[in-house]
Amino acid sequence: MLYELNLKLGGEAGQGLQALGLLLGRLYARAGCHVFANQDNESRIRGGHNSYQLRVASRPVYTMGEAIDLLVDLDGESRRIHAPELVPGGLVLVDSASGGPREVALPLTEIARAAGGREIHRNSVAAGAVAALTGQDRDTLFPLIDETFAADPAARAINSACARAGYRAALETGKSLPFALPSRPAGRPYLNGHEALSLGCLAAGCKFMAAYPMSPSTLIITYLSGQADAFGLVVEQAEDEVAAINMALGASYAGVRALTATSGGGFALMVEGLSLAGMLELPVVVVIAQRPGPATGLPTRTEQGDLLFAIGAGHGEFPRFVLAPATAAEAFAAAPRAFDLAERFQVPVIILTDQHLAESYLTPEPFDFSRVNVTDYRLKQAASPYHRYDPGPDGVSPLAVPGTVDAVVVDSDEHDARGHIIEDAATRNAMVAKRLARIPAMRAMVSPPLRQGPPEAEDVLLGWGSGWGALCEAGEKLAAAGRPVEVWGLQEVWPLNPEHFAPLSGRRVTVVESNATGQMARLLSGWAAVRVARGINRYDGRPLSAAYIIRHFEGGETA
Amino acid sequence: MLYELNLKLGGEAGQGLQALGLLLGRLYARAGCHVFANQDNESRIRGGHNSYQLRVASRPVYTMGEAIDLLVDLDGESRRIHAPELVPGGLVLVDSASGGPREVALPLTEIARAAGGREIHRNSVAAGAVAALTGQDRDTLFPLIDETFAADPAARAINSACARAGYRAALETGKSLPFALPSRPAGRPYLNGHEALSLGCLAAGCKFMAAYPMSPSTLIITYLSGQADAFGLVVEQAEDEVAAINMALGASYAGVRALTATSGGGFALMVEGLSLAGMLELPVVVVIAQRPGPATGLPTRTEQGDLLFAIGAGHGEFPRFVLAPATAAEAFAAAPRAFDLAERFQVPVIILTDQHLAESYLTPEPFDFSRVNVTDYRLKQAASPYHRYDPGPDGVSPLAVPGTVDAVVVDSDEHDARGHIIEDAATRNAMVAKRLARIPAMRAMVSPPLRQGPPEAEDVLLGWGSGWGALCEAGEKLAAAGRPVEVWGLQEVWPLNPEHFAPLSGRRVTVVESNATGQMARLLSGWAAVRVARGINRYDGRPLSAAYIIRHFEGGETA
Amino acid sequence: MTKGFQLTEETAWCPGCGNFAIRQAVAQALGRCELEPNRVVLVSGIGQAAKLPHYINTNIFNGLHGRAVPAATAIKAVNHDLTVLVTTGDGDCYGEGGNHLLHAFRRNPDITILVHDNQVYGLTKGQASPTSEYGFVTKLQSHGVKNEPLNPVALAVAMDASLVARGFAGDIQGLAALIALAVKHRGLSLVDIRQPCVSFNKLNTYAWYRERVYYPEEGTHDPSDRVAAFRLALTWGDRIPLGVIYRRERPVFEEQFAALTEGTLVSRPYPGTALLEKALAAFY
Amino acid sequence: MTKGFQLTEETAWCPGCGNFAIRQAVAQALGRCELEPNRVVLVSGIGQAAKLPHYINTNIFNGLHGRAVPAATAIKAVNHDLTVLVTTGDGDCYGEGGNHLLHAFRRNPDITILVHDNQVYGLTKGQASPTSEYGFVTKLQSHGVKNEPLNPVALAVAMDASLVARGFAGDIQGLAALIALAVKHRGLSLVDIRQPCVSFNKLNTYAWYRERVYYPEEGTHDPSDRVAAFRLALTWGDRIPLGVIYRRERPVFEEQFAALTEGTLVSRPYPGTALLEKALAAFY
Ligand SMILES: Cc1ncc(C[n+]2csc(CCOP(=O)(O)OP(=O)(O)O)c2C)c(N)n1
Ligand SMILES: Cc1ncc(C[n+]2csc(CCOP(=O)(O)OP(=O)(O)O)c2C)c(N)n1
Ligand code: SF4
Ligand code: SF4
Ligand SMILES: [Mg+2]
Ligand SMILES: [Mg+2]
Repeated sequence: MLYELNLKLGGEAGQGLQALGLLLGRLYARAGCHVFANQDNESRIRGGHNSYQLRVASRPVYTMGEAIDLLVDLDGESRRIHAPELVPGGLVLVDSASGGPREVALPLTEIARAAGGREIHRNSVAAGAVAALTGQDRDTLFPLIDETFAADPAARAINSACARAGYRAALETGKSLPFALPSRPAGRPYLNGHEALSLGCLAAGCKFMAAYPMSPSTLIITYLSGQADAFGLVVEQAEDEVAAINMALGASYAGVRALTATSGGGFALMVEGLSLAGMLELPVVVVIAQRPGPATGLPTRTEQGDLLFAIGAGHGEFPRFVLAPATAAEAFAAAPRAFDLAERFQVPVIILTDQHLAESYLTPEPFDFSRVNVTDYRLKQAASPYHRYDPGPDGVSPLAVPGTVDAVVVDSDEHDARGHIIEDAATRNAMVAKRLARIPAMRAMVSPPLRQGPPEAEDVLLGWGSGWGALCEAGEKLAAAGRPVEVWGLQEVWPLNPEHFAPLSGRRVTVVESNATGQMARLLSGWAAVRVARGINRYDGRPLSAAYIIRHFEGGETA
Repeated sequence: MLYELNLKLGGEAGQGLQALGLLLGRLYARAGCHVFANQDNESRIRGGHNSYQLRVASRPVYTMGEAIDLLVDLDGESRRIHAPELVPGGLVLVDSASGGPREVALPLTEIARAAGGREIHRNSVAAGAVAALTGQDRDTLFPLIDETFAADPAARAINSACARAGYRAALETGKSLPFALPSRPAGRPYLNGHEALSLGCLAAGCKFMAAYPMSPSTLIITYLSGQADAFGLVVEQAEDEVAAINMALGASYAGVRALTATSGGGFALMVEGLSLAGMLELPVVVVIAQRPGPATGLPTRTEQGDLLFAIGAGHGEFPRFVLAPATAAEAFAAAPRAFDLAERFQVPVIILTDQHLAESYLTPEPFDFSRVNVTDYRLKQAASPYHRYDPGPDGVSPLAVPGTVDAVVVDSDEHDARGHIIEDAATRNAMVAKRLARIPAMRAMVSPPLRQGPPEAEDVLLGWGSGWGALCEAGEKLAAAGRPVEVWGLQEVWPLNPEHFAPLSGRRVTVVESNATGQMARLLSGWAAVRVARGINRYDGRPLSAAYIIRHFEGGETA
Repeated sequence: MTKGFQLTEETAWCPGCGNFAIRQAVAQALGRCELEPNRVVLVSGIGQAAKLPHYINTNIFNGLHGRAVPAATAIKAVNHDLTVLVTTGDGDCYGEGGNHLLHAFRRNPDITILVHDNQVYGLTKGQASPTSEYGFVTKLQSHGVKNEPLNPVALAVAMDASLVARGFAGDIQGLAALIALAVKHRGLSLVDIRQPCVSFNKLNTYAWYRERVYYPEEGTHDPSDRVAAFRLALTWGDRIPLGVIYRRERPVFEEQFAALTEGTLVSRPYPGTALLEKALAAFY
Repeated sequence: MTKGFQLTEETAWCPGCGNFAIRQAVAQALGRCELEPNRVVLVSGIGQAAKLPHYINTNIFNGLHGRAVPAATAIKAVNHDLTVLVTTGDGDCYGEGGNHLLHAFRRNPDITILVHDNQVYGLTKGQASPTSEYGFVTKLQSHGVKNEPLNPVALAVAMDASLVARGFAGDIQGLAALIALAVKHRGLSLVDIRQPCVSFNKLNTYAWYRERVYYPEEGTHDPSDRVAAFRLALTWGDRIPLGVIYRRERPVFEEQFAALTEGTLVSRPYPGTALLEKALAAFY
């Protein structure tokens, strides 16, 4: 009996891998399993070779599995490409009337046609077959198919018929995987990091978003735009990233919570706008969904290469927060946290995600919206005359909404408390001091790193952002192998509070990150006096995994 | 007898202060003096209050003087505004028929009119008067006037008449300043930091420049555009900074040395292009003329606030150099150095200047163009097939000019040695490694900091870029006062070579810089393990001065 | 809160600059539209033109060079009860900000864009701007501008802008009327205002313009005829037409968002948990 | 070095994509112009269109999304012996890169800009582009596009572009002829090529275009008449004209630099010290 099931769908771009993966993910989630899924896509619309991998388990999982129990081959190539990944006894579902001993041969396309469908409908045949092979209940599968295609009765009928035919045909092969269902009740959503983050933005009361499409950030604007009517948002595709951030700043000035999202290359175009947010003291949230650079790099893959860039971006000096949520559940929480910090301190807040976090699916505990903190920091009762830059506690000024006071004056030149241009040294000094006065209070707000494992272990594996899942699993496996390590994961990466790192002193700290130059290692040694023993780095565009970390940890390899 | 003379011209924008300052600076330079001059301007075209300050000395000087011997009041306000700066016995030249005891009252405008000029010509009257009051020879002044207006005979006649009238009238007042001419021979140019830098660009064989006007960088494109025909350059005003850097990269690809220049806000728009240079491995030189930020800030003033931004700018990971010349003479040298490093390593090189360096004039030793190193690293004999990204020594690839080989293929996506898009992990890893392989050799190329003063002094005053002049003077004055300090000045600020900083160990290091957050201090502690005792910071937009440094050094104030 | 539109004594403009006249026309026009200063937002970039908002007692968003238009679009979308104007220069709007202008025409927010078109970069001391004439000599373009000037009016007509007009700073009354009309117009209005720069543009002076500008006679031009508008837009040289060149009613950007039908975006409450639960339910 | 223009077997395009036809037309046109592959530079941004250069054996500068035009302008200025083409998408060229296009029209470098106009963002999976029709439904624009489409041909005419043409990927021969003509034309040529995207644009398909496109009959349109060209540029809907819409001889960017009269910039030597001494002398 397996305590977990690893499933891989392989095929060309355009063959519907994502739809099939989504369907199966939801199927197992409904069945009460924990699911983690991630994708490996090339930067193209049709052809090439992509895969969608699902890990189905009885306990929460945050990384891909290492070996495949069941491979679904939709392009005739996957059996060859992924053969080395199969566990002994693993099966391959092939679209063919006959196959080898490890193969479950089902003529998926023919079955689809026989059920009234076309080639594309073989995905539903495959869904039915996979469900059957992995012992899933018809009563979970068939309603799910119906709901998925609820909007289009004709499509529903065909896909339902195909799924049923696939289910039946698979049962008839007599093959199956001995996969035990967990006993947990059903009821967790199946979503990815950016969907969770977007829900968090809605919960935070975000009202305005402008962005320019860029992988892997595009899902956020796409999702929010779909929710715009229900939630009362204005969501606009900008002509470029420069416009996007300046729109977000205009919206923020006018009084609502505003967001933009992009990847590193698009963020590069927002840097002047970020500095403007710093000068105007306007709250704004900017998501950077990282992908491998420089320049266009590998558009559909993952990296954590923009950490120091995000922290240092912008001419002149102004405070900011940089958050880097660890998992989809944390991404949900990071959004209201970001909006809150932005508005409380009137600073830009950057959320660093990456393709791995953005597009990996999992099944978190259902979000508790009633616990989301939405504090409205906007001025209710304005003094007259209102001065936008009168200093308040911690250097934070009163934030009025235009139209509710005499005038709200914001200015990108150096200005006085009223917001008007100045040239003199004394006012300049006062304004610089006021803007930077927020830093101590901001630093005090930063949450300490996540920690897991024995705090007395000599070895510490420290990562940040989406590395957390792989780190935890590596930690557990190392502990099980008699090599105790404590695992640390930073989620609020700027500003750093050196006190948080005191427990690292005298220990052997290995910093694990998805980049080549060891940016977090550098940050910690420069700003928090952490002595870093070595780094484990991955920069091939593929996500960190427990196996990768352990191999380099034990082998002493520094990739 | 004064060994130096401090002169200040005060007036409104539009009254011709700069022209008058330039004329006087060249006058003293021709007379064999060393001159340092700097300006204090508001961001406006007419009105307000500006000043132009000249320090004329018998030895090289790199900062403004602290007290004024002679003030020229062109707006009727300067006598009031700058009175506190006058030395005892100092004089004020006023445009008036009568004046107080410390005033040299000359009806400049009337004299100009009498000499056939209009109000604007009183500047030449003033020039003549100042020359006379400070004991300058007619034979130096009058030819200079004639040359200055050589292009326009009518203007030449009027200005010459005005200058003569002013000279005569001043002599008649009987007042004068006991200023002794140095005995050094004449023959040093009078120019500012950006003029020197621009000459360096010409010497380096720069052939293409595109930029968008932005203070305090605009002088570079203006100067180079004026030299375009003589030197065979294409100089183009771009529609925005994004275009400017992408033009420079196109030019570099096509085979010439290319430049762009801007200030921090414009550079913010170039950050994506910088990352492109990193990915394409194209040499390019980018000047960032710093001014106080964030955002528009104080457009006509000075700051060193973009250090960490310049070092971290760009998504993804790629090497770069950042230079920060100390004086106009060093700015001249920094340009060919930058072009050489850029082409040798096929990386972007940033030159950080600032308004103070850019617009301060001085009288360096004449540049020796025969000693400028211009090595042509472009491939002369290409192998066929030519592959743009075949790795060479230190990770540097052969650099061919399009048209001379089969094809030169450069690509912002991750690519193979031929330059074509790839998706696989192995090629990605190889390419990342190749790009970063240049770093050790680059680090080894970096020049050590400038040093002055006793190397055994416990105290070190360390600064960077344009801070050098004020630091040296502060060091000398402290030493004279029995407080020995060694002064360090970084001119090549990235990458850092930690070995250069070994002599700092165990000493009390004070980092002096024109910013609020202590960026160099942070850099040195993070990357070179320098223990910084404290910082002296200035961020009011005014340049560092010896007096400012000494006051904070002795008082222990940390501004 | 009514105190009318007050102008500051101090400005950073040169004596004789066309900006003074534009400011007066703006204040007159806003007064004529019976707006309260605190219901008006002046959005600007950087430049001499872009300083105007500092010299009137309204709400001000003085942002980045070239980026006023996207900020203004968003401000209007967030609070469509406010009257939003952009005061911008020819460099700001047609140079650095050119892309935003192109796409603002497509969006058609109900904002008014006043371009103080002095055909030069004033604040940075006299470089060529996108509207500088071919051959115009500056310190930087010492052999004269080699690029052909952008014709903002023709561009706007080609982009099917909702209201396109040309004004002249030498005619305050006419300009005030034009601005008032633009402010009242529903949809994006572009007013290209020819503004002499006494410091850096010695070519396109008051006198130069006075010799050339004219308002087409009543009834001789139909602003709803796009081809005719284009032809008139090309009229330049000896004769320079002023007034409304083109006008078309088009769907307004912020009127197309369902979120805004119930009131302004800024007045909407934070979402309740029921709504959020419903959104989450879609992921099961 | 003559080997002709060879096309790669492999591409990352979808089967049936209009890009294949455009590539064939480009290769044919370049061959017809008797160019050597190593004297041609294809400059592109990012997008499906922008991948084209990788599939022909020429020099390639595949830069940033939206930024091909400034790079191409500089390449031509540095080495005017090279033939420079930009292959770009509607998002690349009219969206992200809109400002560069505006000012490239003004500069008029002798380059050819081929816009693969599929009225959608292909590479990022189907968002609206600046030329998407009003109401066009996408995943992101689920209620339909709310902005009016940009008319690139009208825009180019308003900007007085040197050569303005519209092509169609469904007519390889006609397109190849148009591209050859554009390459031979001295000055900037913009060819807006309507290109069906079989994956994301189910509206403007081959069939949709085939029903509408036509070449105006010989002699019925005078491309040197700007107002007529503008009128023709506005013709859209049931009838979509192809071919050259507007043409005007104008000073070419790189021909106006004195530095380039003696040969290409890239061939110029480093300056001698005499010249430098002379420049320094001006500071005494
Ligand atoms: C990103 C950026 N680039 C350049 C500048 C410098 N700059 C300020 S105003 C200006 C041009 C102003 O010209 P225009 O918009 O025509 O306004 P005017 O001063 O003529 O009214 C420039 C280039 C800047 N502030 N920001
Ligand atoms: C600065 C930046 N923003 C966004 C992207 C993402 N991106 C790549 S291609 C593209 C749009 C492509 O559309 P189009 O130019 O029409 O080309 P097509 O794929 O349709 O041929 C976008 C938005 C990017 N690479 N860089
Ligand atoms: S420089 Fe020109 S535009 Fe600017 S204030 Fe002076 S006259 Fe006006
Ligand atoms: S997505 Fe569209 S444009 Fe891109 S390759 Fe496929 S069919 Fe062509
Ligand atoms: Mg202007
Ligand atoms: Mg497209």
